[in-house]
Amino acid sequence: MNMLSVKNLTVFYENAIAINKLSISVNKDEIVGVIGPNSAGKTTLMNTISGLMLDTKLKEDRRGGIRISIFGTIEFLGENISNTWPDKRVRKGIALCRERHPVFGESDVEENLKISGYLSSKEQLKESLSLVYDTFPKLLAMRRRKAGLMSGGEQQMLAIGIALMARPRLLLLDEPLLGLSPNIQAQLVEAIKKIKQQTNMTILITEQFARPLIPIIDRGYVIENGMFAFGGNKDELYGNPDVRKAYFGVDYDEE
Amino acid sequence: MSTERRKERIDRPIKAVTDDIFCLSSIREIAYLVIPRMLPVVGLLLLAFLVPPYWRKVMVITFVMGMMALSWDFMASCGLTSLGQALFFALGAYSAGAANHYLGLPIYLSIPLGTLIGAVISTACIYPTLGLRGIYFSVVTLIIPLMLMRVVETTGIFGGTEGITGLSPFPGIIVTIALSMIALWITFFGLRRLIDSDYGHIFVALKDNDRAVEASGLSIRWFKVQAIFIGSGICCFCGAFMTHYYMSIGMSAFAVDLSIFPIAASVVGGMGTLVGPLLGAIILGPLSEALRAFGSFRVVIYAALLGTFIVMLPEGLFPYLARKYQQIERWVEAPGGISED
Amino acid sequence: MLLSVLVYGFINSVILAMVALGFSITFGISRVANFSHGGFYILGGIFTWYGLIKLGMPYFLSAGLSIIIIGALGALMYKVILIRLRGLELSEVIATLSLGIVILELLRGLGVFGYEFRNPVFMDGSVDILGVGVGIQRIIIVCAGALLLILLHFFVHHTKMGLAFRGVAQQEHTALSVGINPDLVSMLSLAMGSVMCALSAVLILPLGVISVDEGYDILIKALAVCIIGGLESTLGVLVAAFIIGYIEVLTSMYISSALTSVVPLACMLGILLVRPSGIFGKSKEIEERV
Amino acid sequence: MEYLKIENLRKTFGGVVAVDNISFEVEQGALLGIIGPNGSGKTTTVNLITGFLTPDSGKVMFKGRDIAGLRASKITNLGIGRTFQMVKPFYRLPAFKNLVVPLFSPRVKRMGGHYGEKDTLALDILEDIGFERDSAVPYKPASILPHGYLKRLEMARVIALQSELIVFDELYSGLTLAEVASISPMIEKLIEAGKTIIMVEHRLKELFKIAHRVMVLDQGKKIAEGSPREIMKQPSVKKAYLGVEL
Amino acid sequence: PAEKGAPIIIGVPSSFKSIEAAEGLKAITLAVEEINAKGGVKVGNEKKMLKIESIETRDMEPGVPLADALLANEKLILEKKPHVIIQGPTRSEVLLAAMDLYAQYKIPSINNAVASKFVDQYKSNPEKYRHCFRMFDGKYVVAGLGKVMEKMNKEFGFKKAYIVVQDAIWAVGIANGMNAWYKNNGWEVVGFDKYPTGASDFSSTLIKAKNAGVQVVFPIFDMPQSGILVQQWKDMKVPAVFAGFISPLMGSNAWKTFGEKIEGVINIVFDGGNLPLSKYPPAKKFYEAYAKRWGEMQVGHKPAVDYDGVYAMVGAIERAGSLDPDKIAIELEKTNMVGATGRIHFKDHQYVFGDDPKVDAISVVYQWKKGGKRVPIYPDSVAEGVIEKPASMQ
Ligand SMILES: Nc1ncnc2c1ncn2[C@@H]1O[C@H](COP(=O)(O)OP(=O)(O)OP(=O)(O)O)[C@@H](O)[C@H]1O
Ligand SMILES: Nc1ncnc2c1ncn2[C@@H]1O[C@H](COP(=O)(O)OP(=O)(O)OP(=O)(O)O)[C@@H](O)[C@H]1O
Ligand SMILES: [Mg+2]
Ligand SMILES: [Mg+2]
Repeated sequence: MNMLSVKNLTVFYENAIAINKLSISVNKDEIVGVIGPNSAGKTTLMNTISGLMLDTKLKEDRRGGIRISIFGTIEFLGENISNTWPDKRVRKGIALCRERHPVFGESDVEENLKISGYLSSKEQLKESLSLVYDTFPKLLAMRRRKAGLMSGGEQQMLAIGIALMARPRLLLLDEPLLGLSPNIQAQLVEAIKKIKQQTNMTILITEQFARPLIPIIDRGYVIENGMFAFGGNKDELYGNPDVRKAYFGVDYDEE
Repeated sequence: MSTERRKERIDRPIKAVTDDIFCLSSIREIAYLVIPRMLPVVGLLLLAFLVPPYWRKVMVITFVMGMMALSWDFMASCGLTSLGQALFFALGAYSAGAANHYLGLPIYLSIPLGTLIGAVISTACIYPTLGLRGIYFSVVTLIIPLMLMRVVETTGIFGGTEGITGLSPFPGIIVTIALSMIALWITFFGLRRLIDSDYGHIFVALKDNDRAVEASGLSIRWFKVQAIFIGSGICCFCGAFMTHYYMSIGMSAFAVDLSIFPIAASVVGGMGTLVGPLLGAIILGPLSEALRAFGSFRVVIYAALLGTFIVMLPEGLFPYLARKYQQIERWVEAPGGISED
Repeated sequence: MLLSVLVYGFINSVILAMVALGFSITFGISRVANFSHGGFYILGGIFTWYGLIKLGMPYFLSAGLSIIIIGALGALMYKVILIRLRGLELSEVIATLSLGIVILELLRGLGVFGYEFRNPVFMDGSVDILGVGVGIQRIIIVCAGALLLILLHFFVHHTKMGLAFRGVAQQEHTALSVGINPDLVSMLSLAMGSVMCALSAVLILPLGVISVDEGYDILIKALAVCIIGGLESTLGVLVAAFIIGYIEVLTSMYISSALTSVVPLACMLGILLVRPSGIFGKSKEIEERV
Repeated sequence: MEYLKIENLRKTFGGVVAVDNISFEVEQGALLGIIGPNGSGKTTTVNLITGFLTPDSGKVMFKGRDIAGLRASKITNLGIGRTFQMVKPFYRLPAFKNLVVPLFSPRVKRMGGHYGEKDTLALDILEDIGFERDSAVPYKPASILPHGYLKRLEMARVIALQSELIVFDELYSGLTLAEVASISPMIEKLIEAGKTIIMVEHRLKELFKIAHRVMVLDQGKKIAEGSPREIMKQPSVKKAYLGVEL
Repeated sequence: PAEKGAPIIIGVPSSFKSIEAAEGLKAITLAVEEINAKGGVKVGNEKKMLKIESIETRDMEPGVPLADALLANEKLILEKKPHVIIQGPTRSEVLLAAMDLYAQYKIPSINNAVASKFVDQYKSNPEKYRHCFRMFDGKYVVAGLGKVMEKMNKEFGFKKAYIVVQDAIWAVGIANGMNAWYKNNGWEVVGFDKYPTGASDFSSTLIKAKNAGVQVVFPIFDMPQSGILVQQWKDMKVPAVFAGFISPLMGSNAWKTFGEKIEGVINIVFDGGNLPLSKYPPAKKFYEAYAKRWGEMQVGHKPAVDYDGVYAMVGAIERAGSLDPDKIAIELEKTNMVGATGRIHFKDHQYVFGDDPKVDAISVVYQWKKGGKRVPIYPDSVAEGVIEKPASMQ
């Protein structure tokens, strides 16, 4: 069943085009990867899907900053949400884990998670808390630590936890592996798989170095300069020599 | 395929080149560049001769306030958003006043000396708070002048609540106007030069990221001190100037109005542009005078106008005008833009 | 003498805390430094006075109404003004300050000066505490203040809305991406801050005369307390209020009453030099993390 | 006399021991890699060496002088440059103007200043590390530059400073393979030019290709040190990394 | 010389959002209306009407720079071209600075700010400041209140006092004078507390006063918050009498505003004409005329002297027979008339105050008594009652 479908999405920052007629779709219970180099437009895509871009646009307009123009449609479960405000989208089931771990710096870990459980009931909150702690046992040990003072990697774990707390149906992960040590990366990938199985979440994940994701993604899109460059299921991606070299680092190994 | 359209902004000179309408060295092109720069200089000069005597006084005060606004904007673009510009004003005023009253120095010595001494003391006053950032710095600077005012009040130094009167006056209104106008332009062009120089870039960097400045091998504190010295020096000059202009000095030199005005001017004109604050001051100064007719409701109207303006045009007047002047907007078919790289 | 210091220091501190709380709540939640605080404070007092003296309403009706009106005014201020200025700190300061000035000077222009503007105390009389005579109004203030603080603490730390408040204060976009509407939260926070402000006006103003200039003083006082305590921390405000409250009383008792207004400011400078983010302030530390 | 010698360095935050009695040495011209799980104290160590934090105890001997506790700008001027894990460019300045700031430092002046020539010099440096000179990139404000360029800008800063000891904190994170492949040779070039380098990294494969020695931290403690080859075999390292293939 | 038909313009630059200045302006208006109703002022051989031009200087408001207040003065002078100025700025500092302006533009002015340095400044250059006059003298406040203290000492044996004062130079000046008086007359001064403008808790003073067993608390305040002082006095049951100057307690409404808590307080009215003195009819006449035109008066300073000021000025103009500022100034110096505040005459360009309204201008001390009556108790020439101990001391 088609969960998310983005059609002809085009985003301009002033005159510069960040996303160019991009169409992607995500089916229920899939893990879909969006792979691309720096400044390919991954973050822009994620922010647009989650709706944050609307907020940014509004604020830029108010202060006379750059003009952001968004075209195209975004459908979630058959409903057009192109103009829905981000908090409403969360209620519908889309949650985003933002790039470079912007956590609630002055609260401790537990409070961070509780804040993010804003939309859930008490029992749900407890449930999702234990889900997060199961996924990242390290966070449990640091429950009382102030989030802003934790190391980069620790904050990244927390950021994912925050997104999980919103109990989304579609989880958007923007470069979740950034700055994580290899073992944590492996753990996280495992965890994503587990989460998906446990909660029936559909996941859209962006990454520029996609090798750690190989085991879990079902399909993937490669975008470059905001444009669709290649797409297909895992095997197709893996089979393409360019993609292999640039995003899975396979051929670098052989050197 | 899409019929959606978006507004595109293009810099005017680029249009000039790409559309081959006129070449860059044409008279029109030069006028395009020169007129906005000449207009204020010449305009204000003429105005000084045209307005009635009372408005000349207003002009002098406006110029002085313009300098205060420039100094505030300069400090703010170094990351030192102060809410207490009155402190510097008062220190300059008291230094000059004291030099004139107690030491009997003539006006052409007491103003420069007052400026210098005032700037040194100001820097010393602010120095302890340099470790603070953002709103903490702002609020502390708001408090310091109030505190010094109380100190003058309770100890009665420099005439206490009644101040010092009978200081030497300026020779005449024309001299005063000329002096203030020259000082204003020197401040303005000087600061602009400074900010655009490599040395000035350090100050900009200071605001963006002081950690990285440290990692570049420059001491944040030392450069902040320099910024404050420059910024406060300008205000001290304003203080010294006004002291002699009104031949007296009192506690009200610490008045909050003097701290608020530069910020209001900068916000109205557009922060971080230098031209903006100047424009703001030139609008707000006379506006406040013109509203005197409303008597006790003057301040109400003034504040209401200010608030409305800020809400309507948060970016400030100058950036808005500059954009309208330098860029053209046109509708284009939506997904037709070109990537900039 | 010592007992008097103890008692009056306590009362003074609670009054300071009440005055500062409205400001700190708003700042702590929505990062809006509400410089129209003083204006709202005096407006709250004047509305009560008008209802009570001019319209002859019962005290609690007129006080309640004015508190509600001020709260609505706070929300309205967000909806109409601040919502367009989010993220532009200085514009926010200037806009709220302008509004405060408009309110205060309008009142002044409409004739609120002189000595007739005075709300009567809730209950006349005085009681002896530790052998010191204290007016009943002051006791009411202390009780109300304590109650308010407890409620507030509970609200901010243990309710979902309170947590959402904290979230928005720290990372607006992250909060947005987990479903919290920052505009709603900020509006509520302004309403709450204003209600708090009006409430303290209703309680405290009967001790004196309603004067426009006090509106400006109150703002400075609130700022000083909040800065010392750390702008966003309720606990900090409390501690700071007690520090300043007692220092003020001690100075006026043992050194010179003339210095009472310099002392809190000086003490603020002192504390900030040692702890730049205030006693319980946090933001600085976080920024320090390289 | 060792070039850089760390002795019993320790730093705690409240109850958390971030760096726990670490000692190590770096010889001149060597490239030391520091690896370890998240939160193991790598960045803190870097901050302690470069003066952004003051150690609770311990010494940082640089060319025979204890520099622990000196101000960061002072240490920078002694010749220790660093980059930040989270990039810290001057967002409002154009990319090449970002380098004007370090070029103003006393160190650069001492090393034979560049009076008046700062712009060209800055552009030269940027060109060397991959900002195409003729493109618009070096003239764009840092605020709109892509992440890859910002990382390089961090690197450009230490090059402009002519630092002799350079500490890179997670230089490779967030870079594509192609970018890493283009930056690695630059680092090797720096080594050839006689610089000493400390690299904190999570991208082990890339690190191991160029590192001379590697130190492993775990929970603030040093658990292993040696050549990349030795490190890969260490069982304790494997444990810290939870059995992940190195 | 003004052309025929043009009115004489009285400039009133002041801070009208202070109650004193506002009521002063009302009194000036009253005087002008009276004079105009009688056909105006005879200048030479033509009659001229009076016209008031006022301007808001805001000098009493916090946060207003000197320059702004002076600019307002100058605007008034340059645009409205007033022939004379009455009342003038309210804040001392502004008046002292404005004197230079008045001297520069040669405008005869009768000011009444409490600026204690006025005489010094005038004497420093009498030629330059020959147009500046003032109608207040702080020294007399001390003398008058001293007499009241003497009475209390004689009748009740009071000899312990506590001084509490607003921290403003004029107030502290008066308090210092009083302090010296106490010392010279064998009183014991237990404490001398200054409170910054805006203070709202006076408990420390009252506690100290109570503990030391003082009988007289001597306050000098003109800020609204000072009413709290009296309230706290009642709440804390301090057995002492308040005798001094607290301006919020001045008007007849204060009894109601403060809920009858002010019984027994002794207060001084700087200008005697601001009380309806039954023993000095001009004062009563003015008070009643004022009340009829504007309602109850709330303050003890400004209205009466401003009212007298207009008449003094008009007298000088008539005697001078022209609007030449120098001539007016010379005639003003010779003023000798019956005013609401007493007999008005100048010494060193300042009203002369004394004990008898038939001889000099007077200040009056009164006590709040049961039923909300203000009973004058000093000077004897106008006294209508005797001092009583307040309830807390009985
Ligand atoms: N606020 C902005 N203003 C102007 N241009 C922007 C802005 N944000 C992004 N861009 C531009 O849009 C393009 C896409 O950026 P985006 O951040 O989406 O890329 P990305 O794939 O997420 O890159 P990264 O790997 O660095 O996170 C880039 O060219 C970038 O410079
Ligand atoms: N200023 C601070 N206050 C409190 N704790 C801190 C502070 N700085 C670091 N820590 C703690 O010290 C530990 C080490 O942090 P550090 O940043 O050095 O880790 P790291 O090795 O760089 O991790 P990463 O690879 O994730 O960047 C972490 O647990 C962190 O929470
Ligand atoms: Mg991105
Ligand atoms: Mg790190």
